[in-house]
Amino acid sequence: MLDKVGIAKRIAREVKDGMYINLGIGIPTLVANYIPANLHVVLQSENGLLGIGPFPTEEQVDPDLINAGKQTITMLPGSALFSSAESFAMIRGGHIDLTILGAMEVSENGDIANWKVPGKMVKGMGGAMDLVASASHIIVAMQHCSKDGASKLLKECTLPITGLRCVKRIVTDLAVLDVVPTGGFKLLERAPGVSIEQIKNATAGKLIIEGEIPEMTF
Amino acid sequence: MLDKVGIAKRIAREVKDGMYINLGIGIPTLVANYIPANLHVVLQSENGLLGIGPFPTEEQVDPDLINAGKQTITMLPGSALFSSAESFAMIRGGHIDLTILGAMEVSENGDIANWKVPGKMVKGMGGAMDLVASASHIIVAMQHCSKDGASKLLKECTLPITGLRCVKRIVTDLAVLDVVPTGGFKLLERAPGVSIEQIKNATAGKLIIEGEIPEMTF
Amino acid sequence: MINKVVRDADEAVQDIPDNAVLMLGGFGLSGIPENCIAALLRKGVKGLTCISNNAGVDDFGIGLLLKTRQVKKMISSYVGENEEFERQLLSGELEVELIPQGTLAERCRAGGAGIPAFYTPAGVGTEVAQGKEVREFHGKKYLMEHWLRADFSLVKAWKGDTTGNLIYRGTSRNFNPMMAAAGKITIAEVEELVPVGELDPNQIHTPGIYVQRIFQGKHYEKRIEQRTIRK
Amino acid sequence: MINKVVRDADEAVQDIPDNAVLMLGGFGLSGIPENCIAALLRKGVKGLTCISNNAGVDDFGIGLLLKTRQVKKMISSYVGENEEFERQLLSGELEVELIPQGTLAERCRAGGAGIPAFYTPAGVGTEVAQGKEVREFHGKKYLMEHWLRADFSLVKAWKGDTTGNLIYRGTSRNFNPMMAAAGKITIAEVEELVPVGELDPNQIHTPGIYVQRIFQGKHYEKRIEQRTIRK
Repeated sequence: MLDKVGIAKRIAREVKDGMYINLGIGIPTLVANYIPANLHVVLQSENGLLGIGPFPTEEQVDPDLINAGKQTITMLPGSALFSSAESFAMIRGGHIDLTILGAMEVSENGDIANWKVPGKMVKGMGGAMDLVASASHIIVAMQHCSKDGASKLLKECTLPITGLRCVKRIVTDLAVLDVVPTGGFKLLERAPGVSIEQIKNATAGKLIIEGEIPEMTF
Repeated sequence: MLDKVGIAKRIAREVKDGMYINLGIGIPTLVANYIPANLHVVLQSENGLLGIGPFPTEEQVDPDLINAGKQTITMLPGSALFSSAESFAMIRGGHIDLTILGAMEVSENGDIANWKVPGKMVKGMGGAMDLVASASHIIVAMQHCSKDGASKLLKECTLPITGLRCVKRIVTDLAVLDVVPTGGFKLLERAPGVSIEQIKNATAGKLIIEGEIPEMTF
Repeated sequence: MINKVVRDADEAVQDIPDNAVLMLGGFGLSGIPENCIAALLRKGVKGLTCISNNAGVDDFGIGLLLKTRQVKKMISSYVGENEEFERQLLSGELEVELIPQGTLAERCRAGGAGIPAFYTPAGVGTEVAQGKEVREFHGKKYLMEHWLRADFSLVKAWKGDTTGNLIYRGTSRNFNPMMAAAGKITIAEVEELVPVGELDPNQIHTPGIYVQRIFQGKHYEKRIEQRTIRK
Repeated sequence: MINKVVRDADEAVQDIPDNAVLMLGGFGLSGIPENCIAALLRKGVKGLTCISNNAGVDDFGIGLLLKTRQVKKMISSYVGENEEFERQLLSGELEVELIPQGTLAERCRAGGAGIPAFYTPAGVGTEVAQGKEVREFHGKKYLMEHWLRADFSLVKAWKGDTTGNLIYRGTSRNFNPMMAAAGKITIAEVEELVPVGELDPNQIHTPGIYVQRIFQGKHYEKRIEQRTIRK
């Protein structure tokens, strides 16, 4: 079973040289820490920056330089700044190669729910609906089950939808799975020490298991 | 009767302090020379400049600085440069206060034809259709009649239309006229030495004459 | 060039009436029109509709106007960090319309650019699609979305000149340029107001044509919402 | 950062196939990709569809590609100053689609921004409206127009860095930024190629994400179409 850092590390292996990447808040933000230094990638902040650098030192803190989570950040050499309209033009126009975000639920046809829980105060979708509607490749980072043990990989989402048929890959504390075009979660890898049986029990939607399922390597 | 410079001078009197203005090619371009120096106005070039200055000296010529007629120009202090998309965003969004352009024909309901003559090589509409479709105030600068003596102020345009119901005011070699919302050319002023009879004879569309029609002053 | 300088924020906002529709630039607390918000507080204008990506925090930004009940409606993409906001929303005192962030940015851009409607994939199949035209292009579904325009747009820039040309700094640009273009009257407050001719025309982010009033702001607090330091 | 530098124009255009759809930046002869055009001439690729505001003059710009009959179709707003163009058009050798300039600019912008269609008032009631949806918003009529995208976009900038960030100069910016964003593969030629980190991130006009290949151009002629001097 993986902790949050483990999930981030596993997702970092999906990153390829030359990619432009948008990282959502939470586990996805951690991914940045584990991208191999020999890969040249550019991280987008949808509030108007390509080229997110590390968090600032005390002296570098600049209120005019924040990420989409409102955290202070720095810029790397070669960065570019732009408006929110330009930023979502990039996203909508399919220029971002990889989008990594969290989810509350994913359905077996790739629908995602991650913005609203009925009965709870609704804070808004932010840029999530734009990102999932437009991304060429979406990886979801999440726990396989909720805190009360309910599967988050479902036949159909029960929460209000953020986007339809958009998730391509899911990395959880238990497994790596692909959403296949005909519907279903195809099991690709098990987390260290996790059995196929555990994954079966934790997956409410259709689980597809073909051949040997290797344990993840890092 | 006015010559081209006279038409330009008369139109210059329509300019008010603080206006952003787009001047078409031909007589409209001349208007810039006669705007009173005490008025602060900004001229737009739709290829991406606000703040057109005078033509350059030999030493100032810069191939990266041209107007929509492809002529070399200069910039005034306070200029701003932008893309063609931004430029037409300004035009389409109604931010230009005054548009002055030439025409081949204007109809009594304000339709304008100025881009295409059947049988002649079609060069294209350039920005004319965008300008006439979006301008809040359009003044047409033209000769009252064509070279063969045919009126260019018509009941309906005979040439392919550039835009519908958009012209507000016309300044010709003979007169100043407004297009009234219910249809018709309302005569406002006569050019020096021009009689009402001459204007009647030169206007094929509905001419509205109410009360005394003064001669233009400059 | 045209001189658009007003004395201060109070003069700039003096004719904003009750029930006006405002756009306010900023993302989180970055790039928000601090001086104009303070002037609106002093003026006490009521019933405002505020189009802004966020709603500030309890004691800063639009949050200040929420506390004094000057806001009737918020149009935003995310309104998370504000307890007073939550209270007013749940009690029904405050109306809220949530819009996907990219759609919000593009609707403002469309307003300034004279595009009455456009198609975007964001929100297809979600609550956001309710009552909207769905249309397929090239095998993909899109929603029709309309322009947004404001009676007054309040924007914040880094530098500006007396004719209204603006330059933003860092990620404080965000929604400011589109909102500047989408306001009938756009009020720009700047950290540094310079004479005309001092800004490089190649570097202008918002051409002065979009700005009706400009003033040099005072006492910028530029509060940081999530101060995050490298370990 | 990602390094996108190629050696020269010939390497940059080497995989442009016959019948490709190209966008070429520039207005008149200002801001045109001179080096790429020369490389296309050398390569001899045929059947091109060229989306460009103008078509050059007889012996410069796209006019050079017209002379060698490499262009099958032009999509432009104004194609005035070119005799060979006129001859090919009248003889039916060349196909031409004329689009209002603002619509052309916005259709390119929409292509890059993932907006499949939008509404604009330009052309309502004219030949341009033929076959297009007309729709009324707020009492005014608009046409629905679709995005334009290209297989390859050829753009020219003043300065660029090795990761593809671009800065334009003067009015040579024109269509270049929208076309850079609307190309599947965008090739940027620049007068000055600088190391990453030398350009101010606040001043970038085209972020590098839109550019796949960049090279430093040579021997810029920057011809002037209408040299007009103050008397």
